[in-house]
Amino acid sequence: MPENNWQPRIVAFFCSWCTYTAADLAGVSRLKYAPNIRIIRLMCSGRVDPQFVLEALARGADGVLIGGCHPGDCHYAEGNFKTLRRYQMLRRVLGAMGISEERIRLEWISASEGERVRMVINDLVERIRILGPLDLPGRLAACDAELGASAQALRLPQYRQPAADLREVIHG
Amino acid sequence: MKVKDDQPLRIGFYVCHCGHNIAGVVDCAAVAQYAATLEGVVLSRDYKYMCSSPGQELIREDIRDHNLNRVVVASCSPLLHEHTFRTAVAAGGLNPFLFQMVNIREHDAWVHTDKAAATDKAKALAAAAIRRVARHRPLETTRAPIHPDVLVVGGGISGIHAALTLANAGKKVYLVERDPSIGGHMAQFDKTFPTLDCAACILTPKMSAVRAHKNIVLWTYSEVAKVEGYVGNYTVTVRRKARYVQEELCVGCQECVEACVFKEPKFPDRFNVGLSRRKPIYMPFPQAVPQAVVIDPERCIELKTGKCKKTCLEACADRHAIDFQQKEELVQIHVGSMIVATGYELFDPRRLPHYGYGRYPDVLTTLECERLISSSGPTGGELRLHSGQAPTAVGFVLCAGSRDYKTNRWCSRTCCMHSMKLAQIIRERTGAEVTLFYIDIRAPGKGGEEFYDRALAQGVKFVRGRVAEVSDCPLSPAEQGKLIVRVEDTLAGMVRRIPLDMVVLAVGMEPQANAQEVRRIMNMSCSAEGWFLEKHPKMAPVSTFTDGVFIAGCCQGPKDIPDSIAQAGAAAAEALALIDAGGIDQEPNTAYISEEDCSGCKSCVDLCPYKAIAFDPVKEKASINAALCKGCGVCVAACPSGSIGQNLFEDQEVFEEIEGVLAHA
Amino acid sequence: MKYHYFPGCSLKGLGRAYEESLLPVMERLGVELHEIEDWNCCGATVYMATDQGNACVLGARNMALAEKNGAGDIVAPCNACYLTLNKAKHCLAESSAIRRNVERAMAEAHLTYSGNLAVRHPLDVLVHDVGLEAIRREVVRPLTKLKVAPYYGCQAVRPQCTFDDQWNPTSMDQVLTALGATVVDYPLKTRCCGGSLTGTVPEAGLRLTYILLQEALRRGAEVIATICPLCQFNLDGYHDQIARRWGAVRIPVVYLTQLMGVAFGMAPDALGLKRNFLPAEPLLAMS
Amino acid sequence: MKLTQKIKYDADRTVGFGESVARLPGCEGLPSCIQCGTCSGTCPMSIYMDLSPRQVIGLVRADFKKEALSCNTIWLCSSCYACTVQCPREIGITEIMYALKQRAIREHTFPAGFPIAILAREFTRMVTRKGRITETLLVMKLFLRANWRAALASWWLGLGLIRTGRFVLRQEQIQGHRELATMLAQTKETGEGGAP
Amino acid sequence: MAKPKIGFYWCASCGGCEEAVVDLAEDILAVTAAVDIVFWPVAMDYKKADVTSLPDQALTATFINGAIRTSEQEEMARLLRAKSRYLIAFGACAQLGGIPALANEFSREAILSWVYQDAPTVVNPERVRPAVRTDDDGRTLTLPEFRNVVRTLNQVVEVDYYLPGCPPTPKLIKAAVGALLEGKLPPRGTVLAPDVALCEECPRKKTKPQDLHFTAFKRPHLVPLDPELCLLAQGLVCMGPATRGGCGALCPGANMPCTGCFGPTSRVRDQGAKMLSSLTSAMEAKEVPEVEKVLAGIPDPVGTFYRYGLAGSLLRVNTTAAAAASKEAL
Repeated sequence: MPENNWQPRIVAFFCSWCTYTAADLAGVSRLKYAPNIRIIRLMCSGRVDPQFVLEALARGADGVLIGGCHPGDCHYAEGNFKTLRRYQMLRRVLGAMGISEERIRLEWISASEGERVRMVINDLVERIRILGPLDLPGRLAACDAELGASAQALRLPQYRQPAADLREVIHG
Repeated sequence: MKVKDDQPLRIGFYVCHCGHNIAGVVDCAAVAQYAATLEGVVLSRDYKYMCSSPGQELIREDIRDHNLNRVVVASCSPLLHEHTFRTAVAAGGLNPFLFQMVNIREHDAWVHTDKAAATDKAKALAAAAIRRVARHRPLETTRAPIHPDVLVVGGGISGIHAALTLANAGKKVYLVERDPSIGGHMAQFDKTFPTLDCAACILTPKMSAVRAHKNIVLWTYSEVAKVEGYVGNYTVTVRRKARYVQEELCVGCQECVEACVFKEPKFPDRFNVGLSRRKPIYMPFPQAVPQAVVIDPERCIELKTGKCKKTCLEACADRHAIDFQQKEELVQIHVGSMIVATGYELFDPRRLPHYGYGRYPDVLTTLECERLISSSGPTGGELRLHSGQAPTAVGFVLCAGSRDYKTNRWCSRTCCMHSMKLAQIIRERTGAEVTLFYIDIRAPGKGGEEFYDRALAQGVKFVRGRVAEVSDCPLSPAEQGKLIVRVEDTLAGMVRRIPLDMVVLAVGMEPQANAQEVRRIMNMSCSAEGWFLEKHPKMAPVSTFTDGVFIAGCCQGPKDIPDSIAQAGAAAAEALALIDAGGIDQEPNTAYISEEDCSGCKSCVDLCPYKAIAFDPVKEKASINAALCKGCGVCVAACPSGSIGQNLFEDQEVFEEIEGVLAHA
Repeated sequence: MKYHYFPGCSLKGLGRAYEESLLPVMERLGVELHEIEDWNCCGATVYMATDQGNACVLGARNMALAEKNGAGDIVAPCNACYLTLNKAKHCLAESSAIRRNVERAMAEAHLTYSGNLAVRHPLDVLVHDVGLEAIRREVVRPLTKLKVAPYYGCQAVRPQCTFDDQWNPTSMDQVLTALGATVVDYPLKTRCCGGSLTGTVPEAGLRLTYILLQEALRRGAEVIATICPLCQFNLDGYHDQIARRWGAVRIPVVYLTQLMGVAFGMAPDALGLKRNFLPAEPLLAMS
Repeated sequence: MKLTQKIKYDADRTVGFGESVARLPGCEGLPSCIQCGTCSGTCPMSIYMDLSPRQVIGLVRADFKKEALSCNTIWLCSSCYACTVQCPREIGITEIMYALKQRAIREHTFPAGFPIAILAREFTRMVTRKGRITETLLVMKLFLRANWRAALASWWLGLGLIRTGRFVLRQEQIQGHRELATMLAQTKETGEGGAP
Repeated sequence: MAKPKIGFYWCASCGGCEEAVVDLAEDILAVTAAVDIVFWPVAMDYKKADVTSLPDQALTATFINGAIRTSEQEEMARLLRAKSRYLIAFGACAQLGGIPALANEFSREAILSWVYQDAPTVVNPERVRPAVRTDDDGRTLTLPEFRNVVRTLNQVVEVDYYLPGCPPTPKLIKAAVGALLEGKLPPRGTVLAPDVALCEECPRKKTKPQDLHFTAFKRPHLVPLDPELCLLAQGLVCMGPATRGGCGALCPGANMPCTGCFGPTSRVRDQGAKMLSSLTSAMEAKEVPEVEKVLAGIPDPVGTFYRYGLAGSLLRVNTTAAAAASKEAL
């Protein structure tokens, strides 16, 4: 990975009601922020499956940002509290896996806080710039370089269509 | 839910220039070229305005001519135009949900300046949407019925007008007001600009109409405590505070007030902004609706100690309207939509110590001045100083607390006109010299400029300059005993000291102190300043982000009476449109459980805030009631065996998006 | 409570009565003030206004010298020193150009500036660290009935003051009340005394001083309390000149710390009270 | 009656001047001025100023450098920060005045013999050489350089200071005065004094 | 008709999978009657040459258990892949990485220095370490290379079917072999176990409340366990809801929580993430300090949620270990 022209890549999961709307407001207000973020819209931060975060990191994201409504403001009552708890646990898992906890971030941003969107994104991009590239695909590929030349290293598990129901075969 | 989709993908991709809005920063042609190389894309175009009729027509024609089975549009925020394009896709004969939108305006062109980086970002977002849309399946929208009753929160002029409009259209309206009477701020005004007609003359008939209307249930001295449900089907809990007077039995004769053991009115009267006094039992103001007295539990001896002679009870005699046993009540109602018109609060000028409010008794607010010149006010309409004398020189300090980064940044829009109104009335009634200190006179709107002309013609003096200080420190004999305003007369280019008898601070409007609480209860958003946020500042000015909740009047931002009424009418019309449509299409983003996959672990059941997940004890499986599901996806993310799917937000769809945004380096 | 003490030039010159009263009063309250060794002039607003870069060097040197002696806040009793040191700190934190520049200068003297020390006014320390209760406890001669106009001057509470309200400060009012004095409502409490203009452009500067004195008298004050050596000098030093121009407005002007000393039962001599042009001792002796 | 043209031509502007001031630390608020005049109304010295602070802000913003640098306003500023505290746009007006002072000194446009400028010069000189100010000596120098008559008129002040034991004739000097001078010279050489 | 040829092989594993085959008990006779076992080094004396000499795809099926850690294991996996029509990952280690893959939390160097130097029971003053090649007195000794990370079988070669479990249960093995012999195999890539989570077949299922809220997490050796009540309801981390069924809930039946050896269902990419999500969603705490306090009840989240699945998980390996590995590789 040529470090000199490396640009952080950050995947963001924003809830449709607050943070996504705030990002729209940042746009309408023509606030300027770093272009390293890719926002994915979900209805609620509570929809953020920890798998999404891991998947993003595994596919090459250097950081992940989750944005939801402020505590008490969730449009679905308490979705954001569920997110908070998952996030706290996920941070511990990432830490144990040698990934700086700073690479993932949870922020409460209400629909009116366009300025906060700008501030948070710029700040996160800066922090990740300091941390440097995570480049999980690259690291794993380098790791797999030890495999035999003909090896077709399958870096991620293959995802298969659901199998035919074997219960009969097995229990029957 | 297993999907069979044998057809090969035929994706049409469109990137919108939005005039210069997008094309000025993003190289749209390059994005279109890039998209054309992606799997499944058979057609890729860039176009000036995708949301225009020709733009939508283009999609329709391409679906037919090129046999497209998926459409992606990269343009503005889906919150703005997703519906537009889905409709266009449907008009082309395709299921509207075989569509995905890419936000390259609000999230890209408008927030970045580096063209190469912005174009790269647009490509990545486009790739994500193209991969995602490949997974989309046809979906059907469902229609939820709309309960025809409406709740209006706030009984100021906006709430009154909205309630009457709806009631006149035959809808049942609950009007809930926090104070013991409806009327709001307008009831406190003497005259209204720019026509100078008497506020009471135009407001009182409307207040009476509310009282008399058979379709309006009026609950004063009440607050909304809780809102549950969703558009078309809200359950609202209203807290009806104890008035200690049975409204329906009280005839408003006020004999009890006469008879109260307090011989003299002793407590500050809110209606007169503390300029006059009232008793513990009182009528809020003469024209109050309902015409029923109220007892202040903080002041009433009986309610505080239980040891009063209760002369009021005797006075009420066999009408038995007074009820010391009355308790606060919680009432539940069902409505389909709500109009929030909770109004504003005035800026407290104590926050500007250099203006001397609270230190010098003859420094007043505009509302205090209003009450002093009102014929129903504490002085019967005579403008008097603290000393009892009539002022000979009065000054108005405009923008008191407004347009100031330290207090309120915004312009309250009405203070210029309000001050000019008071200035004219004072000129007319007292002949006093009136000086208006202003930064900019804002008299827009119909009749505004003419009103300014009239003030000038009446000899009101205008000094352009923001007052730096109001003090009582004299530097010359002429200043002895006066309030001295220090200001730069910016047009004359000199600093002046001007001695006055009375200084009126034109305080602006602020969001209500409990606006955040109301916002939470009603599930709305607030702007950074604390005003309730409209769905779109131009296109949806009375809608909120919560379907079925509308806003009117000053709770949305400062405005004058005509604008408040216009907005109240608009909000009522929106509610009517909703009711008369009979139902509302719901976004098909509900979650579902595949019965054969579910292990019955029950992890999801209690996570649902809407109790949409039920557990069947016989089958030992969970299932989701689509009618109750609001589509948050919390259960989907939490299902440990991945057995819950969510329409429009399937795991696979999100995974594709993640891979897509990262596929383009 | 230990602090680095930055007296500033005035407390060694015209304003020595301030130091003479500050040190024993603070000692009585258990506040240790350690004078920064070989401190230099803060540059005052004069230097800051004409050469910001070097003004920051002046400030940084003092703060670096304090840092050498370990942790603790810096106490700067002169309003101008307080403002200037804080401003230098602020500039160093905000501007990388100034920081680079100062670092180069610091390297010349083998000093390091980390910016960790806070610069505080004694008034702040009195109200927030010592506390009114502790002050009240030391009072043996309450200043009962003495009507005092609290005069903060401008630079103690501006422009980025965090210890009190910029428009309407009240901390000195609180200390005076704790001493038993009657505090006069004095709207000019933060109005400029004229600063160095009293010396350079007397017709302009003296007018400001006159207004301050006159208004204090009009409001029934018997004495004005100050917390800045320049304010004290301007308000006390020109009574004759003012009398010649606008008529006599004679009212003694003392340091807050002098009033505290009197209330704590200290001898007027030990508090530098003899250094006033317009004597305040008789008044204080009466109270 | 002598007529003079008051019109300003665009050629009289120093294009970019306003922006260069607005770039300085503390002066960023300059463009947001709404010309309300609060600064002038608040300023205790504005009654003596040939241009009000508001007018100076307006001139700077409109790039009228000569006019802005030659007014007495910037020299009469007593650094009391009242304008800054009161400004509804939170503009660092005092900082802008400083910036203009520094610029005027650099471009030698300040009024000759003006006591404020002389005090500034003597003050900085004394600090640079000795590390501390001896107020009585400074004032004497000022009076000698600016207006010796004023010095004579102030004899009573000197007497008073002697009486109250505050008249100091011995110049204060810090031990590290040479070191300090080198430190201050350092910035002179690099020309990075932070001045506009 | 010639009987189908079958092979068994083990890689990085404990040997339990081999035991599982033996555990077929008398049924093993039926198996051996139906097939020719041509390669099973654990049971009988087979040499590598016995395989290399076979033509490609000569074996109908080979069952490999164990993860891939050494060069030899990789080589054998490739060899057997080439010789077999069906390659079946047998057991959790081959399918998911298994217990050996927990080593992916540490770098190769960290493991070697612990095992050969730092562990308190080691006496190795000369700091001798196994080397791939050792020359001694003209003789050369070679050892397999110890690789940087532990891999699942399908990270090295293509795998046709997976028999999950630590180890796979006799029932599952029988069913798989039966399906193989009858030619009733499901699509390639299938995990030969039900695609429904374990709770479905758990005897404690009925005792789980619908409104379970976690206020603390407990560890099985620290609390007395109720033999009937759902283990999650007792505050234990039971991986059952996130784990494929098919074992008949052996562990919950033996009063121990499920540790997840059957791996996730086909709908899940990362078993640990899913379990984590489910557990934390149902916690009661709403403030960070409180949340942290409850989460502290799971002191080793990787070992808990990825006990068998680390090598096959989305993160696969500790990134610092991966970085160390990539440096070694370069």
